[in-house]
Amino acid sequence: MSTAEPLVAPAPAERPPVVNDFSIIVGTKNGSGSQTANATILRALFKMGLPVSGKNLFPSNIQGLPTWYTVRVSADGWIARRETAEITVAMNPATMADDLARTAAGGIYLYPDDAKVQLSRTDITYYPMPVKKLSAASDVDAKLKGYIANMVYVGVLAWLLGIDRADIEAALAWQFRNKAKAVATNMAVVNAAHEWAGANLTKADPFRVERLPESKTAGLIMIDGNTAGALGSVYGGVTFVAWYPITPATSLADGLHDYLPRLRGDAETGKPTYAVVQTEDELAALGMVLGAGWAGARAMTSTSGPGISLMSEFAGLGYFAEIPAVIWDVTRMGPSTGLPTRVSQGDLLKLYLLGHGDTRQVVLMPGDVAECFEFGWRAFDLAERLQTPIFVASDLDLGMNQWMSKPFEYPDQPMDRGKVLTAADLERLGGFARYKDVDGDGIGYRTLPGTEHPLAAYFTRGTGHNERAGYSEKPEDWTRNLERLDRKHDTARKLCPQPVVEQVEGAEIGLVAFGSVTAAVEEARAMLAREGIKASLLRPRALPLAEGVRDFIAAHKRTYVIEMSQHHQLCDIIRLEMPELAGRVLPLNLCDGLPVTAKWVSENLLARETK
Amino acid sequence: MSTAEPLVAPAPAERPPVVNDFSIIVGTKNGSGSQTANATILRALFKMGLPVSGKNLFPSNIQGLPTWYTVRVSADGWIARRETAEITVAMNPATMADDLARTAAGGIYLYPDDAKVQLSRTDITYYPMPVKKLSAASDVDAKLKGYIANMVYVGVLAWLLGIDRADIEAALAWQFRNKAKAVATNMAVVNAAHEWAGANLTKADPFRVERLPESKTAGLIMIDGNTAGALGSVYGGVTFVAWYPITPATSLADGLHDYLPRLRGDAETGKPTYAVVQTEDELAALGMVLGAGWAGARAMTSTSGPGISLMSEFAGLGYFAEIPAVIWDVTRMGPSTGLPTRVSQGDLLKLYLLGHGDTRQVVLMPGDVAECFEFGWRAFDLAERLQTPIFVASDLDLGMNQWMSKPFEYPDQPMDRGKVLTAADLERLGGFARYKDVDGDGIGYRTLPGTEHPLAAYFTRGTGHNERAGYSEKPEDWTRNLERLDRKHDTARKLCPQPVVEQVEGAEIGLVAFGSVTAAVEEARAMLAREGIKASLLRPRALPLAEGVRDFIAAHKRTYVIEMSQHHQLCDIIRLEMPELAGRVLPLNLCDGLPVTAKWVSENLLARETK
Amino acid sequence: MPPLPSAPAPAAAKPATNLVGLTKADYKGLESTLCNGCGHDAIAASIIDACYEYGIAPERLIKLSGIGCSSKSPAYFLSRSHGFNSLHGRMPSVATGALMANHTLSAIGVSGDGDTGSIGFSQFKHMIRRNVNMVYIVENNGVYGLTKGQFSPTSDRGQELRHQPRPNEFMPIDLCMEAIISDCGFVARSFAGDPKQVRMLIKAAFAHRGTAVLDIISPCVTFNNKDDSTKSYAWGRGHDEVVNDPLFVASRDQITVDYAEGESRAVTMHDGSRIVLQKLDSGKHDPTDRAAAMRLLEDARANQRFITGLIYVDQSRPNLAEVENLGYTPLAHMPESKTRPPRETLDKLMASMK
Amino acid sequence: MPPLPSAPAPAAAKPATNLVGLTKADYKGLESTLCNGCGHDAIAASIIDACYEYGIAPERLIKLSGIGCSSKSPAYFLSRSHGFNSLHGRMPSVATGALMANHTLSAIGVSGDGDTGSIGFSQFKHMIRRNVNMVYIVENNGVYGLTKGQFSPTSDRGQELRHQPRPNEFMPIDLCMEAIISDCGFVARSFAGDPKQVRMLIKAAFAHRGTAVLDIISPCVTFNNKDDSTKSYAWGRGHDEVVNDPLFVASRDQITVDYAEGESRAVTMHDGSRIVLQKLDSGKHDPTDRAAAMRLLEDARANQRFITGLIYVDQSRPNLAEVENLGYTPLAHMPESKTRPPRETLDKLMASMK
Ligand SMILES: Cc1ncc(C[n+]2csc(CCOP(=O)(O)OP(=O)(O)O)c2C)c(N)n1
Ligand SMILES: Cc1ncc(C[n+]2csc(CCOP(=O)(O)OP(=O)(O)O)c2C)c(N)n1
Ligand code: SF4
Ligand code: SF4
Ligand SMILES: [Mg+2]
Ligand SMILES: [Mg+2]
Repeated sequence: MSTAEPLVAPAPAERPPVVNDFSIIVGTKNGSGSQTANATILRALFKMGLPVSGKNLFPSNIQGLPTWYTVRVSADGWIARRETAEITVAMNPATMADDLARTAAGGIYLYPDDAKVQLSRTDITYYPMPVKKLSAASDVDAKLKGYIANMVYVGVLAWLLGIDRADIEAALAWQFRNKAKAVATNMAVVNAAHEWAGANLTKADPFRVERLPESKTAGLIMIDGNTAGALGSVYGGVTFVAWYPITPATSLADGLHDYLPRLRGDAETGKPTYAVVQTEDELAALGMVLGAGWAGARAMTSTSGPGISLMSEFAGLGYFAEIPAVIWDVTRMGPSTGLPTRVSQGDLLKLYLLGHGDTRQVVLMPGDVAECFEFGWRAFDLAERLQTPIFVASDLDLGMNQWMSKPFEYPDQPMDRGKVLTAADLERLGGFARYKDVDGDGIGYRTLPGTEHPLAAYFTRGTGHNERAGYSEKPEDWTRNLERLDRKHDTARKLCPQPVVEQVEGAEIGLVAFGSVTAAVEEARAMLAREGIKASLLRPRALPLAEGVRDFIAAHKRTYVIEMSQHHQLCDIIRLEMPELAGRVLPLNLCDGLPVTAKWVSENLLARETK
Repeated sequence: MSTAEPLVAPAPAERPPVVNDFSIIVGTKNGSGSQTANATILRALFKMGLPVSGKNLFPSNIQGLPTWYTVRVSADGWIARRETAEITVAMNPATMADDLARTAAGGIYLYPDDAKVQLSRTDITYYPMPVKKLSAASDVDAKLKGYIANMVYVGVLAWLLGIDRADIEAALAWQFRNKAKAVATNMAVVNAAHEWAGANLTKADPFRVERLPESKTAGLIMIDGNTAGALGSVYGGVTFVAWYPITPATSLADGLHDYLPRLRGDAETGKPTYAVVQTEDELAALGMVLGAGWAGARAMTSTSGPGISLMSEFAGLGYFAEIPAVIWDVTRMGPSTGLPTRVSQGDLLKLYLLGHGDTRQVVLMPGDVAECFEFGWRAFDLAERLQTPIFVASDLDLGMNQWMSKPFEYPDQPMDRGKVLTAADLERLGGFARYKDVDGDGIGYRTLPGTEHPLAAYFTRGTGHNERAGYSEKPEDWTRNLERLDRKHDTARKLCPQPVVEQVEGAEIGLVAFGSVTAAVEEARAMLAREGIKASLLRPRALPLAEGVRDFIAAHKRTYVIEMSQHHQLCDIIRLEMPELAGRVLPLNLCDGLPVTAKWVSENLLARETK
Repeated sequence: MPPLPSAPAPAAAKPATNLVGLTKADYKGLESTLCNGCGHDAIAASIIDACYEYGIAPERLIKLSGIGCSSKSPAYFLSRSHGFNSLHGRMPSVATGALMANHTLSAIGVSGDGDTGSIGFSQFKHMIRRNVNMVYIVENNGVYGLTKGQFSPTSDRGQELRHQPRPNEFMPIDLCMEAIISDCGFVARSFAGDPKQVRMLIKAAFAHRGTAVLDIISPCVTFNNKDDSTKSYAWGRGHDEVVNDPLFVASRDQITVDYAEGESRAVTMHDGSRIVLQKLDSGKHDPTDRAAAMRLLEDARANQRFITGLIYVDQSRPNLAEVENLGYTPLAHMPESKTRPPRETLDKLMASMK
Repeated sequence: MPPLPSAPAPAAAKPATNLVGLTKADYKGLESTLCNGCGHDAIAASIIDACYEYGIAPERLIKLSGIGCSSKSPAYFLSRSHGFNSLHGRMPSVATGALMANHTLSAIGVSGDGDTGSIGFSQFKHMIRRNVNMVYIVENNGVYGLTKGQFSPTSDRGQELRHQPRPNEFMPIDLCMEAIISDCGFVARSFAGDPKQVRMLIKAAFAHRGTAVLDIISPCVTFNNKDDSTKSYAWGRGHDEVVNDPLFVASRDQITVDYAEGESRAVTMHDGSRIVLQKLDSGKHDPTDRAAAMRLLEDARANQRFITGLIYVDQSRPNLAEVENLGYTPLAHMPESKTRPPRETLDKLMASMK
C-alpha cells in the first residue's frame, strides 16, 4: 500500500441494500486485455438472469490510452447508458484519480493495492486488490501476466456483489469457446481473488446481485450489432463483399470473415458460395459492389463516415443507373478521422442525399440488434426489388457494444431477386426496355450480363437515357426518367420496414427515435410517466419516411425527435418531407460522442415541456 | 436544289413588322466551327444597341453531334431563354427536319441550297443559301472551308434582318482580337453572302432589327459567368489554383490561364504571383487547395457535380479543421457523367451539407455575371475571415453562356486576410489558443506555417481537439467546439452577401430565385403583372440564409421558389431553416436540362395561383 | 443522318460466319460519334475483328469503360454485349465486381490515358495486382479528349496545347512499365494505325487468364495529332519499332503455322492457343523475361523509342477468381438453397449466444 | 502518468546546441501514444536527431501525415513545427498545396504502407511525378496498424493475420520501385532498427531538392512482428543487406571525411553537401544509375533480399516550385499590391468587352 489512507472506509450506517440495479465502470488502458474480464462479468450476470448491457468507451489508439467499460445491471430491463456508475474498478494509473472523482456518491471503488492514488472521498467504500500478487501466482506464461491480472477484479467483484462463480465459469467457457485450459487458468485467478476477498475484505456497501425468482434473460442472446448485421447478411445470401477497414465498421466485415466460411461453403463442391475482397479504398469498394450487383450478385460493403463521403459519386451512379447494392454505415463522430471511437448519428441526412444532382437514397434504420440481423437480409431483397443502393444506418453504440435480444428469427420469406428477365422471358417477350415502367411501380426490368439471348444486352450509364437505355439528352426523356425514379422512391416508402408505433392514450407529445438512441428513449418514457408526462413513441425504420410518420405527428401536439447529431438530422428530414407539420416537430439532440442517456432525455424533455 | 419544293414560300398577306423582338436558332454539328459565326451575330446586335443573350445547347461530344445556338433579341431587355425561335438557320443535315418542325409559326427557315429537306410547312418563309458555292469562292485554306461556310448565314441574316455590316465587322474584330487577316477573310464571305441575298432573295417575312434611338447596350459588356468568375478571382488575389478538367467548369480554369499571366506577373521580379496546378483528380485538387489555404495562400478550385462528390471528405475536413478555401461548382445535370452539357441547380443541398457528420458549408449564389465577378473576389475575403471553405454555386447556363452586364466594379474594400497572428503578435500575447472564441464570433486566431516564433506552431487535424488544438476526445471539448462552429455559421449568415429584394406593394405572393433562373423569373414577373398578379422577388445570395429571407416569407402569403432541380432544393433549405414558415414556401421547379423560360414560370405560376 | 459510304455488296453471297456461327455484323456496335479519324474508332474496329475471329459469343462478354472519348468506345462495338460506362477512372473496380459476380464471362475494359493514368491510377494498379481476368485497353492519345485538350499524364514532356499556359513539364508515365511492376502477366503496346497488330494482341490477350494490359497509342486528331507529338499518326508511322509481331494461333486451328524455329518463338497459353512471336530485326526481346521487359521499356524511355509488340507475358499467377477459389456456378447464379443456410444453423447459433 | 525512466542528469552541463542554436529538446514532440516498441517511435526519434543535426529551424518546417498509427508520428516530434494530420491517403496533395503556398519551407511527410500504397497510391505517385520538395517517409510495417491488423499492399505473400480468413495472396508492392519509375530523384530504403542509417538518410533527403522517398521498414509489434514476417525486427536484423551506408556531410562541415577513393563514392548535392556512400562488400551499386537501381530492386524482389541504403539519386529534375517559376516571396506572403491588379487594368478589360 502506497497511500496513508485506510483500506476500507467506515461502513455508512444503515444503507438499504441496492439489488440488481447499478452500474459498474472499469477503467483500464487500451490494449491491456481487460475485454475478456469485462465480457465475463457481463455474461455471468446475464446468465444469472439479470438484464445487462455492456459498453466500451475506447480511444482511437491501439495500446496505452485510457479506456472504460461499463456494465449496467437493471432488473427492470433498462439497457441504455447511464451517466454515472456506482462501482468503479480503477485499473489505469493515468485515470485513477478522475475515476474516483466520477464515482457516484455512496459508491464503491476497487483499485490495485500498489496504486498511487489519493483516496480522498469520504462517501465512497474502498477496496484494494492484491492484483500483482495474485496474478504473479498464476501459472500462466509470463507474457500473459498482464492480461490475467484483470481476472483479479472479476474474482473480487464476484465476492463483493455475489456473482455466482458457476456463472463466471460458464461465461469464461463461452468466451474461450470451451478451451478447457484457458478457462481453467482464468478461473484459477478468479477463485484466488474471490478467496482472498473473502478472507481479507469486509463488505461495507449495499450493492449486490441476486438471482431472480424468474430469469429475465432466459432464452435471450447477447450480441453486438455488427455481428448481427454480418449474420443477417449471411442469411440474406450475400455473395460478394468488398470493404475497406474502418472503425467502427470493421467488426461487421470481421463477422463476415468469421461466419461465411462456417455457414456458406458449398457442401457439394467444397467451394465457397461467396467472395470477400478487401479493397484499396472505399471508392473501389462501392465500385466493386455496383459491378457485382449489376452482374447479379448480392453485393455489400460496410464503412463509416469517411468512407461514405468517398462513396458519394458511386452512390449517385448506383441511384441513377439503378443497381442493387447494400451499404452499411456504422456511424462515428465527426469529419475525416473525427472521433473514430465515439458514437454519432450525424450521417443520416448525408446518406439520404448521397450523390450529387437530385438523388434520394433508401436508408434502413435498425433500432436494435435483432433489426440489424433482420435488415441484414432484408436489405438484399429490397435492393434487388427496387434496383437501387440500400443503405443501412447503424451506429457505433449499436454496432460495437453488447446488447440483449430475443434470438433472431429466420427469414420469413424466400429471397426476392427482383425483376430479372431470363433468355426464355426475352424469347417470349421479343425484347425489353430496361427503363420502362411496365408495372407502374417505377421499377423496370433488367437482364444480367451473360444472359444468352441476342436481345438481352443493354448499355448501362449514369448519363441520360431513354426507356430503352439508349443515350439521350432529350429533355422529355430526362424528365420522364426522373419522374419514374420518384415513383420508385414512393414504392420504396411502402416496401421498406414500416415504423413501430407505441401510441399512448391521451398523450400530447410524441417521441421519435432511431438506432441506439431507442433504448434511452424507452427508459426515458418510463421516467416521464413517473412525472405524469405521457408520451407516445415512434421508431421510423427507413427513409423515405412511411406514411405512418405523418399520422403520428398529426396525432400529437408536439413531437420531439431525439437523436445524436449536432444538426438534428432526422428532425430536419421529417420537417422537409412534411412541411405542413414542420412546426410541430421539435429537435432534442445531443452530439457529444457518448450514447445518450435516459436521464438526459427525460430532463431535457421536462425542461422543454415545463417552460 | 435537291427538293421539288419552291425556294420561297408565298409571302403571307399583311403581317405587321416584328422589330427587335425575336429569337434566332442555329442548328449545326458540334465542332463544325459555328461558334464564331454565332458569337459574331450576337455581338453585332449588341453593338447595334439591342439587348441580346446567346445560349449554346450542345451535346457531350467533340465533333459531329447536333448542337444549337440561340440568340435572343429583346428591345425590352429580357434575356432568358425562350422556348421557341422565329428564325431558324438549319446547317445540320441530321436535324434539319426537326429544326423545321420546331420553328415558330410564321417564322423563317434558312438552309443550304443543297440540303435534302422536305420544306413541308406552309406557314414558314424559306430562304435557301448557296453555302458551298460562296465558301468555295473564299480564299481561305481548304482545311478551313468548313468553318468559313458559317459566315454565309451571317451574311444572309444580316441582309434579311438588317444587321449593320459595320457592326458585324466590329464584332469580327472583337472575335479575332483584331487580327486583320482573319477579319478580312471572314468579312469577305459575309459580304459575298449579303450581296448574293440582295440579288437573289425576296424578303417575305416581318422580322427585322432596328438601331434604337437610344442604345440599350451602351456601356454594357458581354461575357460568360466562368470568365467573370475567373476575373473576379484574379482581382481577389488568388495565388494558388488546383483544378481538374470537367465540363462546364473547365472554362473557369481556362479564364484563369488566360488572365493570370496577363494581369498578375510581378513587375519587379518577372515572376508569377500565382501558381496553377492541374491535378490528377478532384480529391487532390481540394487537398492541395486546403494545404495551400492552411499555409496562407488564397487558394481555389473549380469543378462540377462529380468533382463535388469526390471532394466530400476533404470539404468536411476543411469545415472542421477551419481552413480557408474557395470552391466553384458550375452545376450540370445528373449523376456521375450525367448530362454534362445540360444545366441544373441540383447540387445546392449537397454543397450546403458537403462532408459527413454535421457539416454546414457556406455557399455563395451569384445571380448574374457581375456577381460571378464580385463573388469571385469576395469569396476569398469570406474564406479567410471565416476560416472555412466557401463554395460558389454557379451553373452551366450562367457559366458558359453569354450575358450582358454593367461593367464589373473594382473591389470596394481592401483584402480581408482574416485573423492571422504574426510572430510579433505572439511575442506580445505570449501564445495563442487556435480554437478559442476570443471575439464571440466563433472564429479563432490562426498562425501560418513558417511564422518564426517558438509558440507559433499548432497541430491541425479533423479529429476532436480542445481550444489549444490539442487532441481531445472529451465530450465537453467536442460539444464546445461544435457550438462555436455553429456560432461561426451565424457569423457567416451576417457577413455573406445579403438577399436582394424587390418588394411589391400589395403583393400576396413572393418569388424566390437564384443563379441563372433569375433572368427568367424577372421576365415572368412582367408577364404576371400583365395578368394582374403582383409578385415580389427575393434573390438569396448565400447560404446560410440571411434573416431577410424570413422577413420576406413572413410578408407574403405564398412564396414560390423557382429553381432547376428535381427535388426543389432551395425550397427545402428554406423550409428546413424556417420550419415555422415551411407551409408558406412552395416549390416551382423544373429539371429538364434546359434553362427555365419565363413562359414556363408564368404559366405554371398562373396555374397554381388560379386553381 | 447522311448515309454512310458503303462498298457494293457482292451478289447474294452468304456472309461468312465464325466458330460460334455469327457473322461479323453480329459484332457491330452503334455508329460512332467520335471525331472523324479518331484513333479510338480504329481500335473499336479491331476489337470487332478480334472478337469475331476469336469466336467470342458476344452475350458472354461484358464491355466496360470509365469516362472520356475512349470510354465511349464500348458503345461502338458489340451491341449484343452488356456494357457499362461507369465513372471517370473507376472502371477497374466495377469490372472487378462484375467478374466476381460472374467469373465465367469474358471482359473488355476500355479506358483513356487520363482515365487510367490520372484519376484512375490507383484502381488500375490495384486491379492488376489482383489479376482480374480481363482485357484492359488504354486508348492512349496523350491528351484529355473529351474535355477538349488538357495535358494527360502520358503527354510528352515539352508538348504544347491550346489553353495550357506553358509546355508540359512532367515526364510521361509509362503504362506498360507500371503494369509490369504491378505484376501484370500480359503487357503489350501497340498503335491504332497498325490494326493487324492490335487485332492479334487482343486475341492473344483473350487467351490470357488474368489482367492483360494493352497500351495502344491512339491519335486524337482534334487535339494532339501534330507531327511532333509521339501520339500522332505521323509519329507512330514514322517511329513504330515492332519488337515482335505476334501471331495468334487458336488452339483449335490445326494449321501448322509457317515459321522457322530460331527466328520466332511461341508462347503457349493455358487454353492451348499459341502466340507466335516473329522475331524482327530490331530486337531479340524475350517477353517471358520480366527483367528484360523492364530493361526494354527503360531503354525505350531513355532513348525515345516507340516500341510495339508483346512486351511481357507470364501466366503463372492465379487470377482473382482462382484466388477466391470460385467454383463452377457464378456467384450471381447461386440458388437460394446454396446461399441461405438452413434454419437449424441459425437455431444452433442462437443457442450458442445465450 | 507513471514517471518515465530517465538517466541521471550530468551536473549543470549546459545542453549542446546546433547550428541554429537549439538544443535537442527543442525538437521533441508530445509523448507517444503508440504501442511500446513500435517501429514508428524509433523513426520519430531518428527524425528528431536528424533535424537537430541538420540544424533545421523547426518553425521553418512543416510536418504532415495521412491517417494511421504511422500518421500519428508527427505529433511525437518537432512540437515547434506546424503539423497537419490530414485524410487517409491524401497527405501528398495537402503537402503539395502547402508547399506551393510557401515553397521556402522544409517539409516532412509521414505515411504508412496502407496510407501510401492503398488509398493514397495515386496521390503518392503523382506527388513524385510533380517532384514536390519534401521528405516523404513511409513507415512500412506491412499491415494496417490503426485498424487492427488487416493486410496492407506491402504485406508478404503468404502472410497470416488474425481475422484474415486466409494468407495474403497478392505480391507486395515495392514502394521504392514505384517511386523510381515515377521519376523520383531520391529513393532509399531503410530499417527502423538501424537508427544511424535512418538518420543519415533523412539528412541526405533534406539536401535533395525534390521529393525524397524513404521506405523505412518499421515493425508493428502488435500485429506483424512474427519472426517470419519480412517487416519484423527479427527479420530486419537477420536479413538487412546494406548496399551502401550513406554518410551525410553537410556543406558547412569542413572536416575531411575519412574515406578511401575507390572504396567509397560521394554524391554532391545542390547545396554543396555530400553523401558519402561507403561501399560495402555486398554490392557495388551505383545509385546514380537509374537502370541499375531498377535492376537492384528487381533482383531483391526476385530473390527476397532485404536491401537498405540509398538506392537512387538524381538531382537533375526541377521541383514543382521551380517548374512553377516561383520567386523569392512565398505566394502566401504576396502583398495585396502584387496580387490585386490595379483599377486601370479592370477598366481597360471592361472597355474591351463592350
Ligand atoms: C469525376 C470526374 N471528373 C472529371 C470529369 C470530366 N472528364 C470527362 S473525360 C475526362 C478526361 C478524359 O481523358 P482520357 O481518359 O485521356 O480520354 P480521351 O477523351 O482522351 O479518350 C475528364 C476529365 C468526369 N467525367 N468525372
Ligand atoms: C477514408 C478512410 N478510410 C478508412 C479509414 C480507417 N483507417 C485509419 S488508418 C487505416 C490504415 C492504416 O494503415 P497504415 O497506413 O499502414 O498505417 P499503420 O497504422 O500501419 O501505421 C485505415 C484503413 C480512414 N481513417 N479513412
Ligand atoms: S476529341 Fe480526340 S479523342 Fe475525342 S473523339 Fe475527337 S479525336 Fe477522338
Ligand atoms: S498497432 Fe502496430 S503500428 Fe500501431 S502503434 Fe501498435 S505497434 Fe505501432
Ligand atoms: Mg486521352
Ligand atoms: Mg502499416
